[in-house]
Amino acid sequence: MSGAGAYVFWFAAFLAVLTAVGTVAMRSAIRASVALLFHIISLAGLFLVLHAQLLAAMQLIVYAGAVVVLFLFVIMVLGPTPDRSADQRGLLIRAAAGGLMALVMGAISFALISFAPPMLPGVTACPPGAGAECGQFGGVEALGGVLYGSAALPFELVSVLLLVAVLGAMAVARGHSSEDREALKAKKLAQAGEK
Amino acid sequence: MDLAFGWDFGRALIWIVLLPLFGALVNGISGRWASRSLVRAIAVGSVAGSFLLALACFVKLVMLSGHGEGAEGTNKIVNVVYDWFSVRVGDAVIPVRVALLMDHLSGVMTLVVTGIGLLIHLYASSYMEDDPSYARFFTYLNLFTASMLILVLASNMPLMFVGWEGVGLCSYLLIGFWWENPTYAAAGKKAFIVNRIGDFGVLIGMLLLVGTTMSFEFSDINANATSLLIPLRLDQTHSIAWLTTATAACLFLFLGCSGKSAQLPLYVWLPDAMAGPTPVSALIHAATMVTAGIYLVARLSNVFLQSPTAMAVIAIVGASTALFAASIALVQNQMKKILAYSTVSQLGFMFAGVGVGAFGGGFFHVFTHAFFKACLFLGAGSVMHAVHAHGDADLRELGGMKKFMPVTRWTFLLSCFAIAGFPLTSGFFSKDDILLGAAYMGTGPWAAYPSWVGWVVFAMLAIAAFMTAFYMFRLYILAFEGEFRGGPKHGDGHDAHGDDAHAHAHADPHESPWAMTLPLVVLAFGAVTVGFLGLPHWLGLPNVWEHWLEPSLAALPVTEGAHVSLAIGGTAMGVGTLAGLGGIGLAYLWYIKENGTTPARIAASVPRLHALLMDKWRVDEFYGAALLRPMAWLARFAANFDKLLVDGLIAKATSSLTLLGGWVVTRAQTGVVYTYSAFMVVGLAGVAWWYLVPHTGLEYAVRGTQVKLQAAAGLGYEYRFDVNSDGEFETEWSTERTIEGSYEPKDFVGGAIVVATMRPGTREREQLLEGGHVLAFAAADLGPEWQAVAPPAANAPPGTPGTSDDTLPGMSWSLPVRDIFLPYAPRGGEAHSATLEQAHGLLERIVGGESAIDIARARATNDEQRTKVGLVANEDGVDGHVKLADGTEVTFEAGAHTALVETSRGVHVVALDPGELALRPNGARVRVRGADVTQETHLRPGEIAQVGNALVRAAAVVRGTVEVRNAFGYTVRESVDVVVRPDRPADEPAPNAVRGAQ
Amino acid sequence: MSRHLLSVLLFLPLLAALVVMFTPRQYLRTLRGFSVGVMLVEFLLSLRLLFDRHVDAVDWSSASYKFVEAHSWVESLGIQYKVGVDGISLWLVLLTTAMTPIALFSSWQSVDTKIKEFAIAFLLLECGMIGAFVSLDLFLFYVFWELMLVPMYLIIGIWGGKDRVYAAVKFFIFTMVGSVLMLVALLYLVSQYQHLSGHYSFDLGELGRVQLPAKAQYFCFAAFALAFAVKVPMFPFHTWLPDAHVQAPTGGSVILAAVLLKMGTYGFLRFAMPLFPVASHFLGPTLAVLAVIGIVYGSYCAWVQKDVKKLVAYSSVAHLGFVMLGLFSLTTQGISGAILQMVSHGVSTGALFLLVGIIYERRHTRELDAFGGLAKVMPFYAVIFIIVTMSSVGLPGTNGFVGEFMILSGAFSSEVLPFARVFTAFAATGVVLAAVYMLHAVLKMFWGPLDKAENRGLPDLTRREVYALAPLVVLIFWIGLYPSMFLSRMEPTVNAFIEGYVQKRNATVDLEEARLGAAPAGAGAEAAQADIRVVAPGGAQ
Amino acid sequence: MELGLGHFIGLASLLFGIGAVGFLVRRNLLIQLMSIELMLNAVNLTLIAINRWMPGNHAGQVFAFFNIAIAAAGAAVGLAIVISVFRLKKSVQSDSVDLLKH
Repeated sequence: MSGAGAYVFWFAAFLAVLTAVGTVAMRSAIRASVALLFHIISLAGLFLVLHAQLLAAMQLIVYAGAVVVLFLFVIMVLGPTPDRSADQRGLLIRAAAGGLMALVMGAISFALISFAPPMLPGVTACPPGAGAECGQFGGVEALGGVLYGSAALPFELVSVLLLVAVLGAMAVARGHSSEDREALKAKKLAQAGEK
Repeated sequence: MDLAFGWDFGRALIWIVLLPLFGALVNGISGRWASRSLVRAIAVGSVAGSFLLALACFVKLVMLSGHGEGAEGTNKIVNVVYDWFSVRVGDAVIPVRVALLMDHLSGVMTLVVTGIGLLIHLYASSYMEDDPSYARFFTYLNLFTASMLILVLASNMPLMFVGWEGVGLCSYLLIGFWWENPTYAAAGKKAFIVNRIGDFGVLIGMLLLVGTTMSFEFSDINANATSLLIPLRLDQTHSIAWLTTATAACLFLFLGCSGKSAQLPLYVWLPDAMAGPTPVSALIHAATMVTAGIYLVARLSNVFLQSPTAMAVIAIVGASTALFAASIALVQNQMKKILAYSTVSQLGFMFAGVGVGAFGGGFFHVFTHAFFKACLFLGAGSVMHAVHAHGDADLRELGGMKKFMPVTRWTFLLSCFAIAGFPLTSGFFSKDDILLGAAYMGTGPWAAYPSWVGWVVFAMLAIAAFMTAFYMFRLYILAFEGEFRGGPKHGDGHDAHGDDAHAHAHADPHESPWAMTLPLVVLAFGAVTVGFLGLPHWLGLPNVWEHWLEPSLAALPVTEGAHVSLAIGGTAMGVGTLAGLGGIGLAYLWYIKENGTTPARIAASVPRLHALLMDKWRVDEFYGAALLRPMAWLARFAANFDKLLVDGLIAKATSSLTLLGGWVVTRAQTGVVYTYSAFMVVGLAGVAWWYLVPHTGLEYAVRGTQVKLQAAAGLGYEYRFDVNSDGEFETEWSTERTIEGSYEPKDFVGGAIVVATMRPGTREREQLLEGGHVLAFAAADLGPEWQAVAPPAANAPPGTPGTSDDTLPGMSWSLPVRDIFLPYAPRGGEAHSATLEQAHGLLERIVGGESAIDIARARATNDEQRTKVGLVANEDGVDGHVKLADGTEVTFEAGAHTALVETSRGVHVVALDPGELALRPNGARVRVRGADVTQETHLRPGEIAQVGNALVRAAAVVRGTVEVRNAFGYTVRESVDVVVRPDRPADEPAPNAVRGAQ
Repeated sequence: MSRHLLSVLLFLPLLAALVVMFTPRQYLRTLRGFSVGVMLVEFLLSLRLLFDRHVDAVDWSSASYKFVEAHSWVESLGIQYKVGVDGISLWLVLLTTAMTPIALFSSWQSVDTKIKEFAIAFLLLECGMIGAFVSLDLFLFYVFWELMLVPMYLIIGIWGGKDRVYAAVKFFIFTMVGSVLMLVALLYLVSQYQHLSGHYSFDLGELGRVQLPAKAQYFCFAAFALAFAVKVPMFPFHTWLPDAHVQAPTGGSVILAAVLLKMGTYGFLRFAMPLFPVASHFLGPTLAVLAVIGIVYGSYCAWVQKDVKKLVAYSSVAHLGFVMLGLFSLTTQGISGAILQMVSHGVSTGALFLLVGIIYERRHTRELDAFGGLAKVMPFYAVIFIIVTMSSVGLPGTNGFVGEFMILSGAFSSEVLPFARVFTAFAATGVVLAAVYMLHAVLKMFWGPLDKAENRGLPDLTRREVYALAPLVVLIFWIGLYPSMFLSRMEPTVNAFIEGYVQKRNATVDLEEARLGAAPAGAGAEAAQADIRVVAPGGAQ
Repeated sequence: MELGLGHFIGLASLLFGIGAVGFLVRRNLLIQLMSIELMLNAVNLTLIAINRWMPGNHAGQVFAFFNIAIAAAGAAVGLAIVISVFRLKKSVQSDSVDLLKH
């Protein structure tokens, strides 16, 4: 892979890393979610480089259009929250785990990207002998064929999962806070007193 | 001759036992509701019936022995009731039968038990008249009679043991008859437990006897007694050389006897046993049960004769007991207590008698003693009845009883004469017999028996006899002569129990009713007269007693010419008579003439000795401190140990550990979500790490000497290989992960074989070889000819030939590895002595890891045989030297050097020629290069030997190595040892495998 | 029916438990009567094991298993439903069927809560106990072995005394730890069997053909021995016993002492010894030492107990020590005596627990110091107690003596125990100590003045109690006076057992020797194959 | 410069690492959720990249597709939980939720 694809890759990769760091590093949740939005967009670009057109679109629709908006809604609902003093519990293991993770992942990335440059043979847009459907690789038609063909059952199961998730989210989010409960109780008592 | 009114006397025998038993059962079950007269009728009637039956049987026995003298089986009446159980010793099944036997010995004893038992039952029926537990008393008493009869009539030891423990139980119950008094109840318990200690001895003695004589029957044991003259075995292999089984068994049995018959050191229960009602004291603790020990010794007289040591011990213990108990009796003030110690003392006489070999004499004393001691006890009971004393009668509150109760007085006096050995009374004769026996032993007629024992015993017994006469007449005089010292204040200290049978007060002492006096008269008559059954032999008088018991008792193995001379007899009788008369005279002098002033003066002059005697030498206190207290402490210790240590360690400690473990693990459960996630991430990182380090995953495939190696694939992996065993990599780094290598003989690193059997369903097998391997084949592989070739004896590896099952020996293999020594067959040559450690070090270096010596040593340990290890220089080898593990160098003159491991099972050695496999046929038919071989033959790599129907191919081991490097430059290396199969050498003909099995 | 007699015996209580489960709990009399009735029927049926004339194979002079019934259960794993009795298990089955109704019957006086559940627990317990005794398939055995644990756990934990939960949990965990290890060893054995034969089997006879190498035998034997030693219980694994006994209700104590403890000794005899003969040959003396320690130690502990029930519990430790000594003497009469002693101990200790329960119901205490002079107010009770005491002490003529004597003479002539005779002498001191602690109890309870006010009004035995005790007293004398009836039926089996045991032990020893000689350590396939071997069928029972 | 699979996987692991570190070090539940999304996206990238170099089928892309759906569901439920937690604790700090103990 070379040429335009490579430029897009480097640009999108740079942006993705930058926004990812922004997402985790921003103090304000709103800013973090905005960074996440850009991260998602840059990933969609990478998907395009990888001939995953449909998924790039899905990425934009589902993530940018739905998930990030949901995040924003929730942030709005909750409003600014006081930052409490830092909790010391588990600090050591947290730091150690974070360090370890960063180390391992960094090592892998470093190894894969820089240490041994031509690790795997590059693939051109359509490798020789890939077959007639190669041109459609990653397209709506090709992917849709798989989704409604061999992957139909998991596809349907995912719909059930989404349904359950929606119901679950509703049930969880609707729960009363302790103050609400107190208020409810007081109200009932008052009603009982009236009778 | 059939006297028997058509009776089956054997059948009668069982009824002698069963009648009192039924009496006990009936009274025990229905006695509570039955009237006293009915209880009395059943109790006395059953014993009377038993006595009559016993008498009939005895008469029959007399008849039998009168006619069939000497013939086996005519001197006894036997009744085998049923088989109880059986015991196996080795392959022999030894039945334990419920079988009764009346011979001359048990016949006499049966008569004593039933006869005197009858009199005492009669006496007790009146004596116990006022007791609320009348029926219970007779239940026990009848049960006792039955048990005693089982003891006496049993024809074997276990059945005797039934009676032996049965009388112990009854004694326990009867001593504690008035159990509401805690002292009495404790006395009962004490009696039972002390008796149990004795029973332990009987049990062990019994097992020792049966283990050697292979029978429980008295007759067989006596007949085979000489077989006991072997060292005492502790198990199948250990034994004690200086102790014969006979001595051990006799001493254990004597422990039992001394428990039952109240000898030192187990006599302590008997004085306490006087807590029971007086008839009990008379019957059980004077006339019958306590003589069971002497009876047992007499029963097994032949066994005891096998052990002069045990006999001497018995004699000395008996004499000591006689003296010891008599000394206590001198100063006691309670009537029954004096009689009790007198009983202990008299029992000592009896044991001294049997101990010096006078079985007849000792047993004669049992017989006469039964009469006069029963009479004395019953007399004492009669006195107590008269003065309403309940537990015992204190001499200080008696006196002048002859005025009130003449019958009791006269019978008591006669019995006193008898026990004192007044001439021509029964005690005179029986005691004389014992003294005579002791004196006779002193002259040393039996070489094995220490003669000094005889004289020591004689002296002790003479003193004891003097004391006996003295204290008995002291007792008589204080109780019956002089003035009555008692009064209304009687019963002091005895009314602890609430239901005193004699609570109603009488004004004066009175003579007892006929049911009590009649037995007294009969017994007193016997006490005076029965002595004439055993007139002294040495005076030429007929000794009916000895003659009668002769078939049942063993005779001393006296040396030739030893006999009782007139002098010995005279000495014994003279000393005995003097002792008796002296004692009586002294008592008369001190208590009638001087009215007790001298004894009081003497007591005052040695107050501490007197107090010691009054306290019975404080033996009970000593036992309490020396035995009971430590035992109780041990028991408390055990209980606490159990609670604290055992339970603490096994239950509490483990549970606390578990709890602690749980606590530690729950520390990780902080409840804070991100600690959980942190743990998760650590796990993830671990998984990632696995991808970071490279993995070899080396696999191989072999074809001939071609080996194909393949390493695992991985992202960014590079590989390089070594395919000729030398540890150097032939290829450069590349991403190619497979390689094929061809190995030549120079690349071989070790020996191996490939075994192919012809049997269907078996697969070819590869095996790496190490020094000393023996390859075993199944019989089917070897075919019928495998035995045809005899194994070379010198080379036979241990433990292989002749194994029973389907695995048979084939041949042994050895490993030729470059430049190293492996054990080899010794072909002469000088043996260098080297320590095991040196050789071990050598072999360890050679073979690597566990060496042949380990195996040889393990086997040697297994065989409990010694192992010898040396280094042997072989003549037809090359020079060399070996550096041992400890750094010393051992140089050999010449030859291929051999480590030799020798065990008792044969020499086990392994060869050491480099480059080849050494094959040593070992009982199998082996063909190499078309010819049968029996000697060691070497196979070059690829050559095939035919063993029976199986083929064995000399293969080789090669080594392949891969090194893997990943993107980070990490490298790992893995080697694999592969068995390769070189081609057959061109000059070797193909084996013609016998494919018989297919 | 006789062909399925054992299955009937097994499942009748289970069926009855189901019926009880669906009976309304207010029908107390029906519940009580029905459950005891079923057990009595069970007992009568079990008598057919002795006298059945319809099955040709029932000849008690042969050693083979009788009333064998086998069905495949889990085919792929070779698990079978296979049951049968021989001269060893016969008496234990009869002991179980005889003691269970007595225990339940006597419980109806004291247990007044959760009657229904109590009956169900007892019926399940009976099923489990019989199952464990008759199983010839080790998996089946394990199932029953664990099955019987649960009802007993409940009986102690629900109807027990003050610290019942502690005692129940202790009982459960002790037993469980051992049996889990046993399961591991069992699975190892089965896997070795599969390795050799190519298929799985849990059949006792099949597994008996596997000859493990000595080292493996040691581990397996140790695992089995731990499971059984806890159950016996042997010193030092006995500490659950006093707790369990003290806390259990009377019926539970009776069953625990009479039957459950026998599971341990039976397990040694049936499984641990024949399956691992070499290990039991070499470890046997160690266990025998523990047994002798148990005899003396248990006796000493019993002596100072203040609680009668605890005293009897410790006496069980001592008595079972005798049984273990008999087993590991490896002689015919030692083992026969041990089996007889198992039955005897079941009868006399069962009776003792009944008696203790009776006095506890009247006085609500078991402290020895609370009694004294009871013979005055409860003479009949005292008589029975002394008879049972004498049986426990091993007085000749009672059941205690025959077994003890045979065990001692077996140990005395044992060929495997080192210093066998010294050993036996030590064990025989237990005879003396038994008298010490039992008579101590008798003295404290029945004799002396009746000086406690609470004891003055105690009633003597009721008719119901007499019904429960009478059969036991009869048995005490029956076994004591005429043990041949029992011995003649067990001796063929015992002889065959020893024969097979010795044969297999020697074969394994040969194998070990050959292996040692044939292949040094670390050798390849040949050595591995020589490690284990299947002996000829029928070599071991 | 040739682009290889290694570039994509390297990038993905870098992004995954950033997400993981963020998840570990931030205590704001919302940002932790976002970090989870980052990690999921990194995985998606890997799947799609590998699929690109093994173009015989669309397994990687289909998997990524499902991943997106599941991530959306996860986000929904996660945010609901955040709201619920906020109601209870008046905070979106994850260390305020420590009831999951023993």
